[in-house]
Amino acid sequence: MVKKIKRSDGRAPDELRKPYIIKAGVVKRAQGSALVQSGKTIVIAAVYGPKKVIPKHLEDRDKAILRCRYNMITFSVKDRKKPGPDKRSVEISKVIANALSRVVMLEEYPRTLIDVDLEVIQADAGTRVAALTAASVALADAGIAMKDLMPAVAAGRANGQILLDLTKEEEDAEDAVDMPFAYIPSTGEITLLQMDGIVDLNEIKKMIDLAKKGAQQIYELQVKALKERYAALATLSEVVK
Amino acid sequence: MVKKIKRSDGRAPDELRKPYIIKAGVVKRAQGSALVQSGKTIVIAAVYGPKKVIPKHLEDRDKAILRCRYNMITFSVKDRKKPGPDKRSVEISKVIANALSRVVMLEEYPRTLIDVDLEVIQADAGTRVAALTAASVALADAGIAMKDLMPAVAAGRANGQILLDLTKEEEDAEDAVDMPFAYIPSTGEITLLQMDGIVDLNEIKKMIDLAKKGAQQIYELQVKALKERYAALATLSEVVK
Amino acid sequence: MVKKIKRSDGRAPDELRKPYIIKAGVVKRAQGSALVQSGKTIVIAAVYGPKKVIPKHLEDRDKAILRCRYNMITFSVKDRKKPGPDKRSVEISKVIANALSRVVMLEEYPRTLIDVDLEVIQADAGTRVAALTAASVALADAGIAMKDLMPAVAAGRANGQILLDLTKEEEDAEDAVDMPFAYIPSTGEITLLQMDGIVDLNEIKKMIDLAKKGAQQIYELQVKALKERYAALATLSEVVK
Amino acid sequence: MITQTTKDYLVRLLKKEERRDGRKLDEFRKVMIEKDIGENAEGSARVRIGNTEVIVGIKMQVGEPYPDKPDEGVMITMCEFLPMASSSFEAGPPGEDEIELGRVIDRGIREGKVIDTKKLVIVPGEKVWTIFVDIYVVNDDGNLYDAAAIAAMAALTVTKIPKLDENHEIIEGEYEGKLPLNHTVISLTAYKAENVIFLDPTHQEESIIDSRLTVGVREDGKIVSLQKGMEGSWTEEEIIKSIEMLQKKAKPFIKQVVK
Amino acid sequence: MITQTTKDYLVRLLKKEERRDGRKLDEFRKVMIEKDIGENAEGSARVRIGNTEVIVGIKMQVGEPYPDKPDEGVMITMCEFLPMASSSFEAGPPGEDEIELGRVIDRGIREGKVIDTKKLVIVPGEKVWTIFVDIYVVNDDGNLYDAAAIAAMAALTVTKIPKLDENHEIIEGEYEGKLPLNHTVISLTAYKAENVIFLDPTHQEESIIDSRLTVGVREDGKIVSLQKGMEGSWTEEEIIKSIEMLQKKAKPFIKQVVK
Amino acid sequence: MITQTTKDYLVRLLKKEERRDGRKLDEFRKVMIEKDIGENAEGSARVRIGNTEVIVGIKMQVGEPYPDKPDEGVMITMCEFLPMASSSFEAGPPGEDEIELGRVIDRGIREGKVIDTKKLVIVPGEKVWTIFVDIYVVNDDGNLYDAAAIAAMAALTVTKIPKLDENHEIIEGEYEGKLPLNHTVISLTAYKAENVIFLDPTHQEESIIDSRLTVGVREDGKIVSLQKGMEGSWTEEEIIKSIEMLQKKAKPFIKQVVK
Repeated sequence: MVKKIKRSDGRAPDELRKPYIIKAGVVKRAQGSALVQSGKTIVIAAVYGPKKVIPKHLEDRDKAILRCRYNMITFSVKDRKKPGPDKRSVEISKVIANALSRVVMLEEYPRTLIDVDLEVIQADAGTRVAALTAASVALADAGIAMKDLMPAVAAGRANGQILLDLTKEEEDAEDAVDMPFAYIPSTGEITLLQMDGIVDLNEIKKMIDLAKKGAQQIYELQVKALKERYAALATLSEVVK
Repeated sequence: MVKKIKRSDGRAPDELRKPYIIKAGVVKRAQGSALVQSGKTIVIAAVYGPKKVIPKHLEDRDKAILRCRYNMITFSVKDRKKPGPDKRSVEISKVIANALSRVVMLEEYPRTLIDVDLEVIQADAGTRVAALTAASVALADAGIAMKDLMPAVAAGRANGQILLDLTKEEEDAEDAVDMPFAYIPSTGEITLLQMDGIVDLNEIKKMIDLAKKGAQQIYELQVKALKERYAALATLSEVVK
Repeated sequence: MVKKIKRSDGRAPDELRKPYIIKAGVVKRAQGSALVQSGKTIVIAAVYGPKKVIPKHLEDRDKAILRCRYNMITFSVKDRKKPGPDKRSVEISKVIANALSRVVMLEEYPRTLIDVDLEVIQADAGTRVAALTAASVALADAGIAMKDLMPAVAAGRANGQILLDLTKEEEDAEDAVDMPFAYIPSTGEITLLQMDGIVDLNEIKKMIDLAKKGAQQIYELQVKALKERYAALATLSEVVK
Repeated sequence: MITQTTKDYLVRLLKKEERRDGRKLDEFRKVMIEKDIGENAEGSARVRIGNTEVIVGIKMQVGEPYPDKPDEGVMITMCEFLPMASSSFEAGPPGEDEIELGRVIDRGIREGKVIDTKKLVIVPGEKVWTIFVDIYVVNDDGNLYDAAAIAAMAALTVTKIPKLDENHEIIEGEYEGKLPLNHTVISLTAYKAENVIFLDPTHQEESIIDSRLTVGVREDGKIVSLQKGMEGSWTEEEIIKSIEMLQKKAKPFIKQVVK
Repeated sequence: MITQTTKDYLVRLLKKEERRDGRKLDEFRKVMIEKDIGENAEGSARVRIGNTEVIVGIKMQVGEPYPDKPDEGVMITMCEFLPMASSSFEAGPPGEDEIELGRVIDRGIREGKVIDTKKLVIVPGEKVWTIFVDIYVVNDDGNLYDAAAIAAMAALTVTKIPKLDENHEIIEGEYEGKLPLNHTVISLTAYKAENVIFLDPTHQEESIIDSRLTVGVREDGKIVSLQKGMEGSWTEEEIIKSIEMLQKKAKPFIKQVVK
Repeated sequence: MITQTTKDYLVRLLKKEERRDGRKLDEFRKVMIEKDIGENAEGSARVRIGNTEVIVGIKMQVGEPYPDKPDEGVMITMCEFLPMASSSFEAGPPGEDEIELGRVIDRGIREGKVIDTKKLVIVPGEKVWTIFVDIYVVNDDGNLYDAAAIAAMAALTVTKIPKLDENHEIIEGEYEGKLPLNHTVISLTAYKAENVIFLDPTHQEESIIDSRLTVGVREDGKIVSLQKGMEGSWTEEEIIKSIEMLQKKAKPFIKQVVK
C-alpha cells in the first residue's frame, strides 16, 4: 500500500524513526514514569496520584480528575522556548488528557486527582504523540487501573508521499500534512486525531491505515518496556531493597 | 433653560441620541438580560444569580454580593482594545456595582452572589451609563428584588454648550466636560456621579438638571422595555412553551 | 584588628553609618512596627498577627507561619523600581523569614499567620539587613513571644579594606565584597549569611568578626528603641488615651 | 443544570434517531449570518444558530513579521466565552475550552490558506499587517464550533485593509481595499453520543455528547484540518463517514458566507 | 475590627453633629506636609493627617508619547496601599480600592491641566518625559483621598527635570530645572453617614460612612473633577452644598502646598 | 511522606556519625556528569548524584545590554523544579525555592567572573549576547544545590557561540567558537542537622536538616559566594570549618567538570 521510497533519514515510508525507545521507571521519585525517544524527539512522562484534590470543591465524587501538563523545556527547541504554558501547550495538554481518559479507569478513584507531567526534553516533531505514548506507560507503571495501553504516532504527507512518524524536516515540506493519532489496538478506537494540511478523503484513509500500523508496533514496544520494568523490579525485590 | 442650538448629529442640547433603544431578554441563557443602544454605543447586560459563593469564606452572611464586570470587547473601539481588565474597567465596574447596590435588595439574598456582566459591543462615548442603564433592566428581568429601576446618562459640555448624552466627537471638543450620572427618579437620589473637565458650580447645577431630565426619559424606556418583555413572555406562556 | 583609615563619608572601617537610627512604633495601625535608618537607607517594618490562616488548608497545626514581604518602593532607588515582587525580593523575603524563625517562638501560636511587611523607603545598600533589624524590633513591639532580638548588618570589602556597613558607593568598588549578616549576640548564632565577591577564608573571618561587633552595637540600639517605646506607651497610658 | 431525567430522555430519542425539537440527525437549526455588525472593526459578523450567538471582529494593526516568515502577514486568533454566554459565568484569562475553540478555528483558516498573507507585507522583514480574529461567544445554546467557524469566515469576507500614511500609520476611516482571500474554509463538527452521530446539538444535547470531530472544508472540497475533541473515541469508519457528511454540509455554508 | 457598639456611638454623636475627638463636622485633623522626603525621587512629599500617612514620589523617565498625542508628555499614576497600612494586609496586584484612589487623584491633576505637558517633549512624536506619580499609603487612619491628593500635588511642586546627555539618557544628579506647572489642584472629599455630611473621617468614622464625594478644586476656584464613591446616594442639594464647602476648604491647602 | 520513625532513625544514625546508606558524613553519592545532552542548546549537561537528576541547557540570544553595563553580555539564570521531580508536583510560576536555588547558582557564576562577559559584545551599547542558563530539576533525591551547580558549570564548558550574519541574526547550526570562560566555579553545600554537619543528603536525610551553607569555590581556591539557607543557625566555627571542607571537596569536581 505504501511505496518503498527512502526518506532523508533512510527510512521506508511506513517505518518508525530510529531509535524508537520506550523505557519505564526513569524518574525515581514518581509513582510511575516512562521515557519515549523517537529519533531526536525525547519526552519523559511521570505520574503522581491518585491523591487528594485541593481545594476540595474541585473534586469529582464519581471519578478521579486526570490532569495532564504537556511542557516543552526551554532548550528543547532551537529558539529558546519561553517558560510557562502557552496556548499550544494548553490545547495539547487537553487533547492528551481527553485521550487518556478512554483507558484510565477513573471511576475506580473517586474524589481524587491523578497528575501526569509530560516534559519534552528535545523536540523534532511528533512531541505530543511521544508524550501520549509515554503517558500510558507511566500510568501503567504507577499501577493505575487501565483498560489497555494507548500507543500514539503521527502520520502525514511530505513531498507527495504518505509517511509515518514525520521528522521536523519532513513537516517543513511545502505540501506537508501532519496527523497526530492515538489508538487502542484491541478495540479499534481512535482516541486522538488532529490534522493540519490540505488533503482529500482518500489520503486521510491512507494516513489512518498507516498510523494504525505504526501504533501497533508502538504498542508492542510499550508492552515490552513494562515487562522489562517488572522484571527489573522483581529482580530488585528478590535482592531485597 | 437649555438653548436650542443644533448639534452635529442634529439633536437639541437636551435630547438623547437616536436611536435610543432598550430591550430586555436579549441573552437567552441568562436569568435576565438587556441591551441598550444609544446612537452608536451598544452595551449588553446579563445577570446570573443569586448563586452560591465559591470559595465560601468570601460570602456575606447578611446580604448578597453584587459583582459587576464592565468590559469592552476588542473591536468595540477603533484601536483594538487588549483583552482583559485594565484600571479603567476595574474602576467603572466598581462605581456601577456601588450604584446598583442602592436599588437591588441584596439583604433578601444573604450568602449568595449576583453576577452582572456588562459588555460594550460598540463604543461611542457614554458606555458606562449605557451599561448601568442596561444592568438594572437585566436585574429586573432576572426577577431580582429591586426598589426601583435606575436610569443613567451623561451630561456635559462641548463648544460652550451644556449638552445631554455626548457622543465621542463631542467629548473630543477642546472645552469638553463629561459627567456620567445615575439617578433614582422616585427618590431623587443620585447614585453615580463622576466628572472630568473644567467647570464652575453653576455649570454643574445645569448639568445635573439636564441629566435628571434625560434620566427621566430613560426611566420610561426602561419600564417600557420590561413591559414588552413581560408581554412577550406572557404570550409565550399562553402558547405553552 | 581593623586599620583606622577614613572612608569617603569620614567613618572608620568598623563604624556604623551616621545616622544609625532605630525607632519602634512608627506605623500606628500595625500591631508592632519599627523604622531603621542607616545613613541614607531607610526601612520600615510592620507586623500584623498572629491571625487566622486563609485558606485554612495552608495552616500549620504545630506552629505559626511567619510570612515576610521585603519590598522596595518605586522611588527608593534612582531607576524607578517596577512595582511588584521580583526574584531578588522573593529571595530576600525568604532569607529574612528564615532568620527570624530562629528567634520568634512560632510554636506558641499554632494554626496562625504572622505577617511582617518590610518596606524599603530609600535604598543606599544594606537594605536587607536594615529590614531584618527593623523586623525583630517590630515583632517585639507587637508583643510576639521571642527568644531574643536579632541585629543584622553587612560587612564587606572595598578598595582593599575590610569594612562595616557599606554604602552603595563602596559596594560599587572594583574589588567590592558584600556580606549581609544576622546574629543573635546572646548565643553566638549566625542566622543570615550571604556573600558576593572574591575573597579568601581569612578575609571571611575578618568580615564575620567585624559584623559581630557591628551587630552588637545595633543590638543595643534595638533594645534602646524598645525601651523608649515602652516608656512612651507607659506615659500615654497614664494620661489615659 | 440539566437533570438526569432530561438526559435519559434525550438519549432514548437519539437511539430512535429522533431529537427533542423534531430535527433530523443531520439537520441544522436556523443559521443567520449578519455581516458588518461593528463599525469599529475592519470586518465583522454575527452568526446565530438557533439561540446560539457568536460575534467575530477583525482588527488590523501594523506589526512585525515572525522572524522565520519575514515576507508574510501575521494572523492571531482569540476566543472568549463572555461570562454572559452561560451559567458557568467565568471572567478571567482564557480557559482551555476557549483556547481549543480558538485554535481549531485558527487552524482551519491558516491551513486552508484562506488569507493571502504574502500580500500583507508593508516593509519586507520589518512591517506587516497583523490580523486579529477576535471571537466572542455571546450566548451558548450548543454547537459553538460551527457558529464560530462561520462567523470568522464571514467576517473575513468583508474585511477592509486600512490606508496607511507615509509613516505607516493608519489613516482612520480610509481603506486600501478588501483583504485578499484565496479560499473559503468552513469548519463543521460532527457530534457523537451513544454511538449515534449527529449535527448541531443544542446546549441540552451537548450534555449527553461523548465526543466531537471538527473538519475544515474548503470550497474546492479539500479537507484542511481535523480535530477530535472530548473524551470519547471514534472508529475509522465513523471518521470517514463523518468527513463525507460534513464535506457535503459545508457547501451551502461556503456559498452563503461569500454572498 | 470595629465593634457595633463603637459604630452606634459614632452614629449617635454624628446625629448631634459631634465627633469622638471633639472636632466640628468640617474640621480637619492636623495636616502636616513635608516635601523632598526621598533623595532618589525627582520630587516627593509626605502628608500626615492625624495618624494617616501617605508618601508620594515622582519619577521621570524618557519614554514614548501616546500615538494620538505625539507632542505631549505622559503621566502615569500608581497607588499602592502598603500591607502595613492596615489590618487587611494584602500584598499583590493593585485592588479596586487602590485603582479607584489612584485614578481619582490622577484625574484631578490631569483634568486641572496642572502639568504643562507640552513642555515635556524631547523629540516630537518620539521621545517625551513620562512622569510617574507613585502614591504609597503607609498608615490608614482614614481620609486617604485627601492625604493622597495633597501629597501628590506637594510632590509635583518640588519636582525637577533631570538633565539629558546628547543620546537622551539621564545624567544622574543633574537637573534642567523645575517641572513646569500651570495650575494647582487639590481634591478634597466630603463624607456622608446617616445623612450627615462631614470631612476628614478617622478610620473608625469611616466604618459608618455610606458614601463620599471627591471634588477637584483648582487655585482659580474652578471645579475640575468629581467622583462619588461607595454605595450611598446624594441629593442634588447635598452635592452642591458639598462642592461649595470643599471649594472653600481647598483654598488654604492650595496655598500651603505651593509654599 | 517520610514518617517520624524514619526521621528519628536518621537522627540517631547521624549522632553516631553514620548514615543509612553507609556513607561517611562528607562522602558524596556517585556523581555522573554528562555533557552535550541537548542538540538544540548551545551547551548542556546532565548531572546525576545518586538518584538526583538535574539538567542544564545554555541558550544564547542576541539582546540588549543593561544600560549601566553597555559593554558586557547578559546572563539570566532560571530554575524550574519539574512537577515530576517530587511529590509536591506543582506547575506554575517559579516558587521561592526555585528562585533561591537559581539565584545561588547564578551568583556563583557571576561573582566568580566565570564568563568573560566583555567578549560578548556584538555592537557596543546596542547588541550583546544574552546567555540563558536554564536549570531543570528532573528528579529530587536530595542535594539539588550541588547537582545544579555542577551541571550549570559543566554546560558552560561546552557552550558554543552561534555565528551571526551581517544583520546580527543567528545562522542556524554554525558557530563562532566556544564561549570564553575565565574561571571555573563550583558551589557546594554543607548541611546541618542536630549540630552535625554533613554533605550530599538524600531526600530522606533532607527531612531532618535544619540549615545549609552553600559556598562558591573557584579553581584558584577563592571563595566567591556564600548563602546560608533554611531556618537553622551556624556558629562562626561551623562556618569556617565548612568552608574549608568544601574548598577541598570542590577540587575534584572542578577538575572533572572542565574535562
